[in-house]
Amino acid sequence: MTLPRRTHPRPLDIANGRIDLTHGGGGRAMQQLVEELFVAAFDNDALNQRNDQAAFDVPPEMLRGGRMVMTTDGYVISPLFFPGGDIGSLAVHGTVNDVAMAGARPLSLSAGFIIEEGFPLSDLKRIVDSMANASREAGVPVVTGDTKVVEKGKGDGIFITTTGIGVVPPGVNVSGDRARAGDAVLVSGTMGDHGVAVMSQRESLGFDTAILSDSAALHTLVADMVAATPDIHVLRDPTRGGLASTLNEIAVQSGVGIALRESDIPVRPEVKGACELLGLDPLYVANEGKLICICAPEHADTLLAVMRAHPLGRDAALVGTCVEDSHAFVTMRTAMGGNRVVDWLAGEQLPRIC
Amino acid sequence: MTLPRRTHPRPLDIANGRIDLTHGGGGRAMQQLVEELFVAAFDNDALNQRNDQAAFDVPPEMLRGGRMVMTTDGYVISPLFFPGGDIGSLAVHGTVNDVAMAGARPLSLSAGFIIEEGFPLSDLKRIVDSMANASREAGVPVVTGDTKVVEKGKGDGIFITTTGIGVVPPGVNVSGDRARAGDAVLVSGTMGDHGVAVMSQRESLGFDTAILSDSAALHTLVADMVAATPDIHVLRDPTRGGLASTLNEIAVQSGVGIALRESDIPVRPEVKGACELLGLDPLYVANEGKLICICAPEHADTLLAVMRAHPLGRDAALVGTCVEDSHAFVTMRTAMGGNRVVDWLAGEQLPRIC
Amino acid sequence: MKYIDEYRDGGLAQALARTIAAEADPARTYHLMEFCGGHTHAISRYGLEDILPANVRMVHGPGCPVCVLPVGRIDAAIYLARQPGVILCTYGDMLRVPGSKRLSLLKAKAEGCDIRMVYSTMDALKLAQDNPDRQVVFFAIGFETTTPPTAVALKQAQALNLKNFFVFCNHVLTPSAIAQILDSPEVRVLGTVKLDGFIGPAHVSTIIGSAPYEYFAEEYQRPVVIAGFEPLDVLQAVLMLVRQVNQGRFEVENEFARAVTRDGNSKAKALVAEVFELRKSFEWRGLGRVPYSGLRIKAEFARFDAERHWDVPQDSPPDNKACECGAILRGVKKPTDCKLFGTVCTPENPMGSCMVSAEGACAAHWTYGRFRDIKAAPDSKVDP
Amino acid sequence: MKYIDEYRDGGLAQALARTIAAEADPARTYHLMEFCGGHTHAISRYGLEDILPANVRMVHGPGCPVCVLPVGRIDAAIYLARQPGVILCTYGDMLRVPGSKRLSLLKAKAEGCDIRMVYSTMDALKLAQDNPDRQVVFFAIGFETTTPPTAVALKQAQALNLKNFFVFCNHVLTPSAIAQILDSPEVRVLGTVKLDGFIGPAHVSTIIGSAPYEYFAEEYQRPVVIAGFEPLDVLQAVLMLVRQVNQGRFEVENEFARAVTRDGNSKAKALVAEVFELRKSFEWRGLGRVPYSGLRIKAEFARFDAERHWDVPQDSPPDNKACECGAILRGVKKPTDCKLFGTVCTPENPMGSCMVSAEGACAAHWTYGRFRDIKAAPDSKVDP
Amino acid sequence: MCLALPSLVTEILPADQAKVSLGGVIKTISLALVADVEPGDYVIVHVGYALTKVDPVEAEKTLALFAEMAETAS
Amino acid sequence: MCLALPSLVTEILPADQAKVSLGGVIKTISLALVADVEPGDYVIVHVGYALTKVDPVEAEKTLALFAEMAETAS
Ligand code: SF4
Ligand code: SF4
Ligand SMILES: [Mg+2]
Ligand SMILES: [Mg+2]
Ligand SMILES: [Mg+2]
Ligand SMILES: [Mg+2]
Ligand SMILES: [Mg+2]
Ligand SMILES: [Mg+2]
Ligand SMILES: [Mg+2]
Ligand SMILES: [Mg+2]
Ligand SMILES: [Mg+2]
Ligand SMILES: [Mg+2]
Repeated sequence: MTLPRRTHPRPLDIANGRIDLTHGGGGRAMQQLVEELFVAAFDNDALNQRNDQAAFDVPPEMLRGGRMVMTTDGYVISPLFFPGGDIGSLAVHGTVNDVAMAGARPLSLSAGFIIEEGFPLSDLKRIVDSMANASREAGVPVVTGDTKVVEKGKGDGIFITTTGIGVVPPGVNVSGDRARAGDAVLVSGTMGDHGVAVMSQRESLGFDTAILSDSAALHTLVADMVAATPDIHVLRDPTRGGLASTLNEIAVQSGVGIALRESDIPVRPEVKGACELLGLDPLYVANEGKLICICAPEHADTLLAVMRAHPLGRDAALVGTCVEDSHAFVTMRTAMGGNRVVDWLAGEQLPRIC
Repeated sequence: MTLPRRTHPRPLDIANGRIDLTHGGGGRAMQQLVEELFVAAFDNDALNQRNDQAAFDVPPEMLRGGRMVMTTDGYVISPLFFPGGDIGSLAVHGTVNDVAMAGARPLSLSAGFIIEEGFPLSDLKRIVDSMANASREAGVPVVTGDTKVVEKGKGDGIFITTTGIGVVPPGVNVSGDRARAGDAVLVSGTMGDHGVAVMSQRESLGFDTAILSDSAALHTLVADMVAATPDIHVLRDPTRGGLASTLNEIAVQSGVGIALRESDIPVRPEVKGACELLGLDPLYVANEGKLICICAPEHADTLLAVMRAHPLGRDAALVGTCVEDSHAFVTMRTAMGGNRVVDWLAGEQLPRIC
Repeated sequence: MKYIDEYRDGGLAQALARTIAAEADPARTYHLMEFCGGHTHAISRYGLEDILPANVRMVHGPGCPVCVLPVGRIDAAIYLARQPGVILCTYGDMLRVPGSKRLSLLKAKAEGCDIRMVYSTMDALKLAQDNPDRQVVFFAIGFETTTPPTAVALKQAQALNLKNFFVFCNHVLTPSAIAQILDSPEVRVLGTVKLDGFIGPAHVSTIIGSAPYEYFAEEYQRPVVIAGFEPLDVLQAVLMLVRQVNQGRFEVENEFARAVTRDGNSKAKALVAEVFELRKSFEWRGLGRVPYSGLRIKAEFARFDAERHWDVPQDSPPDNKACECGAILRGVKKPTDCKLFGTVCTPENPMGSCMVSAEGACAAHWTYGRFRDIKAAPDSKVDP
Repeated sequence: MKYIDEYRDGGLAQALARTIAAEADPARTYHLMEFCGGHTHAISRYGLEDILPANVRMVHGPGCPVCVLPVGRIDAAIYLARQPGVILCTYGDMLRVPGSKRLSLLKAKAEGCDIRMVYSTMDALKLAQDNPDRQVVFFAIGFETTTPPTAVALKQAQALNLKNFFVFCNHVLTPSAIAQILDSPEVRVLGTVKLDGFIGPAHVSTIIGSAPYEYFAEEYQRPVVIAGFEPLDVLQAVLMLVRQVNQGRFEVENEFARAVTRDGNSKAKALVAEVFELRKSFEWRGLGRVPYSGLRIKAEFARFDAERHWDVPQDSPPDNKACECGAILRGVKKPTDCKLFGTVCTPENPMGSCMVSAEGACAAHWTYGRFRDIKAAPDSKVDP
Repeated sequence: MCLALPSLVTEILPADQAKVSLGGVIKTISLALVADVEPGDYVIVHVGYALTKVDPVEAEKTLALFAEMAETAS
Repeated sequence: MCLALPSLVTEILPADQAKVSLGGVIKTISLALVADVEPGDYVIVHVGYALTKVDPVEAEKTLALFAEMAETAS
């Protein structure tokens, strides 16, 4: 874990120190930051090799005919700390989830940090520790990383880009273009918790709520689902743009329509309240610990049961059906019994007064 | 390549348009940016699946006992365009090189973009096209990506984080901790070209030079070297912190000293000139298309010959030797016949007047 | 949520719809205009068209203060945002609305203007207090509902003696716009469109009360039902209008009695009267210049008036010539009658007022209702 | 590169070293002080100690204007950088130098101060012209070499009638510091250290000429050889000093005749005299207060003087008590004699002036020479 | 459309402000436009201001009307 | 140490400025502190200012001295 010999006379001053440009300069200060903060937190064999890349063994599934997956996401969230998580745990969960949404087992993560000059070391440590915890809990190690420091005013505290790789078990083929008319559309829980939790921390919006972000790593839930039903057609996590935008993506990719039933879509009352207040629609609000599953109708009950048996899928629900539609509309039967289009998010969601 | 149906009434206005927050919002505007700019440029089977992750087949080396490697780097360079390259090509070369420095064959890249509101679409296209070209030339596809937009004043034009994965052929074991006393230290060419080319574009430094960045993908050079001598001990690209800092890293990792000979280290006269002018030492200036190779002394001649036969290794040179030294000093016999320590970069390199 | 969930009961909605169907005379058509975007939104968002009988046709009115603001006023706001030292702040709704040359506040912000979203006029005041070396301009928009909060802010700015707080006033009056629609030749003279009744504003009426509508009911001989913005409120109002039409009545009825009285909010009305005065006329997007339909800041508060402090451009660039908004607002045409609908004109790039916010007739149809066009004409040009 | 490469010839260096070895009297030790960091740098960077005979000992002098600036002046610069509206600009060298509480300009910048690196005083002037609403303070440091460019900038600021350009003047004079070292009790009275001769400044001398050193040679009876900063220049100067010592001479000789004359640069000297005047005394880090050793801005240019415009703090926090810089500068001790060397005190966290820039005695030894300590005492505390 | 929502007043604050709750979401609003508001009242909130109190008796009546319709219809 | 380097003057510019070259690196400097500089001269450049001209004759002499030493030594 530690270097053969003490390289730095004084340890980092985590309590009072701040990131300066030398921490990204490639010299001894950077080396110290990497050792005392990143390597200390993430501590795993591949990372501890301290090479510019991590080398590790090929997982057994690959040798038995599995496929590889790779995904990346940048995390630029503000505020950095929010009820139920922070940018660090989010950067692990989000990327683990994008790997898992291929039906894959996540193998490892990389983490690229872009830090603004002046960022408090104490916040950095809090974030890195949270990331390390999330990674350990998920059993997906951060095997390699990178740190860049940008001048004050040329960043926003910290940005994290994580990349994940994983292996799809042999025989599993999950993809956004596999939805077919007649397929069932399931969600693993309530919609909009993450987005509302984050918005509640924005001073300018000025509201309080007990809602926590749902940020969570979903790969064990996916593993259970794939074990029960290897032939899942589509999995996707409804993050930015929420359920609505994500379903539109899938509808276009697969060339099907999707018909939702409003009253079946689980939304917490507080999330409804916050959305009313801000003039937003919960279907467009981000989730970070939920998934959409599309499967043949005959598998829906099994998958719902498996999801509900998992702690992260307790509120799972069947929310709609794929239909023939060359226009790939996502529509919804409303609680009033009428119908509406559930369109892509136009632009980004802005709080409204009218 | 194109979606089943036209989703966007009007194409992106590349010539005059600018990135705004909607391009990162997860809705239709983002979808359009991804389709018309990123997918159009990077065009490959894995990316064209349009999933949140790319799935692809396991390469044959892995099935024959190879190992996997993963690496990531953030690119935050200013200026974005410099003689001999730009942030796009650099983001491909740098990460391909970090994969290659394990003796590995790079398989694929991911690309995460963090773009500042107001960034010209024309610059973005230029960068993405350059990245796509670099990726195609290297034969390493960008299989998955992500785009985030940050508010004006919370970024610096564009940051790119690329992650690369690759496969180490069976029997190859290159690592920074494998340098042994007696080993030869080789470099593949002149030192400092990239850093000087970039600095020459900084208005505040106000100098001109014909020097081009050496930015290049070194994996074919590495493949030739590994083919000739599978038992290379260490490979590393001397990027941030230059040759000096990189050798210090290796020395500490391997627990050896390294003794350089100043007169054997290739440095272009213009690089020397610029360094004299700014009070910098070329040994600390970044390279982006050079590698350090440490090998058993009996392999040095073969490897030098292989390097010199490759277009990217023509100026390869034997620059020093690893020595027993429990303090892991990097030292150098100067052109005057004396000796000095070649230390880590202290802080970052700042131009000096005294 | 009390006073919300009860008014969104699906079972009751079905029952109300059945009653409407039962009472609506199959021999005639009912053209009912909802003036407010709030009602348009409820109708579209809940798909109420699907449960109303075919002979009850909802005609979407001018919608919301965002939609009716002419391009020139957006341009003027961008002009203000570009003045050195200015922080322009406004409600989130305004940020995406395009002015001329497809510029919007969001795009001006991307180009470097300091533009902030506020949730309340109190936030705008705080911005001014927190940035004493900057000039904070609040881009004020809104109907009678949104005007009193601006009046409170101006009074407070005066009390605090703020030197760096300004209001760019774009507050407008609904009754004048309703009159403009009813006075149009199509409605009044030619009789090409029958507007058989009106659903009156919900929250506007909490301030102005129901009394102002009495003149319309009388003068134009049309029934008015003031209704809340929940789906059951809308259905109930439709039923009440159908009944008035059937009975030949033209009264002002108040379905939203839980929040609206005959006289409205006198405290708020007094504040508005203290701070604002009528403009001779004001341009409405889609309606043209409407006499006495807008407010400006009174002389007593002149030092907070952005239009007096800066030389705000007064241009009024026209909407796209092919835009049918005027006709749509008067119930003469439907969005799909416009050849720009969904091709050139979409919510991302609106060409006319009806496409600007989700409460406009075109945007509401595009966003929530366009699947119906496909049922009508499969594989038409409409994209997913 | 002409006039550079010729003076870095390894073969000639070896030959010169052999000549020195041949001529140095094995029965005695030669303690030669190079005053300038430029020479210290050449000696360390090229490992010249390794090729000089053991009885020729180089004593590193106060080094460079960065090293000798007292902590209080760094604190004062940070104070200026923190004033509202100020852009503080200075040469890259100054950014990392720690003041008290381990703060540096780089760290103050990280905390939000607007601090810019400039390459030239012309860049500082341009900053002021480009930012008329800000106050641009140039943190001026340097010996006689660097002072004339500051004088040019002040003249130009006057000509341009700039209202927002200020200079925080820290220019110092080398002859006074040399005198201070030679006047120290160890050197002058106690005789614990013999400083047998001096290598005189290279670029300082291009401005002031060789004449000012004639007084020292005479007064202190020590030879002085003015030398260029290239390694062959240094070796040649050593040889010339060895010869003078051997011959009992104490003259001023000029090895750097290609750039230094007896009178120096009269144009530059006149400019400096026009703009600056002597301070009664000025503090040097490691040497304490030295009479008539610093410059300040003349009354005629008072409006550009940051020290007159702001109430710059005059504190002078002491160096760490264990720091041996004073003794090292006088040749009494070596860096490794200091118990803070390499543990508490490193170039990243210097405790005294000798560790501040690579030209200081301690920093040069740490950065370039510390491998020699290990040869002396293997597996000592020194880290890689 | 003048987004405005009936919210429960939970606490009267100094300077003519109040805390309101909407489905568990808490917000501080201004009471500058209304009079005689007490905790337990519902007010209709628009851009951070209470526009008016909700009249519980009238609300009850409207709901009763709906119920009556529903019976008629079924 | 007052970093300063002998650089070749390649072009005299208006406003007392000049272009200099150092090993192919081109920089614009000020001639405010020196007189009578012409293209082809070498000047010693410090913080963007020429401090003095290099005297080619004296430079030659110093080099000759080195060469002489070297001969003595070998
Ligand atoms: S679709 Fe656009 S252009 Fe056509 S009427 Fe509607 S708003 Fe006007
Ligand atoms: S090592 Fe540091 S503390 Fe010791 S003498 Fe040198 S500068 Fe002073
Ligand atoms: Mg992803
Ligand atoms: Mg994701
Ligand atoms: Mg890296
Ligand atoms: Mg910032
Ligand atoms: Mg995803
Ligand atoms: Mg890397
Ligand atoms: Mg790298
Ligand atoms: Mg993504
Ligand atoms: Mg910026
Ligand atoms: Mg590398």
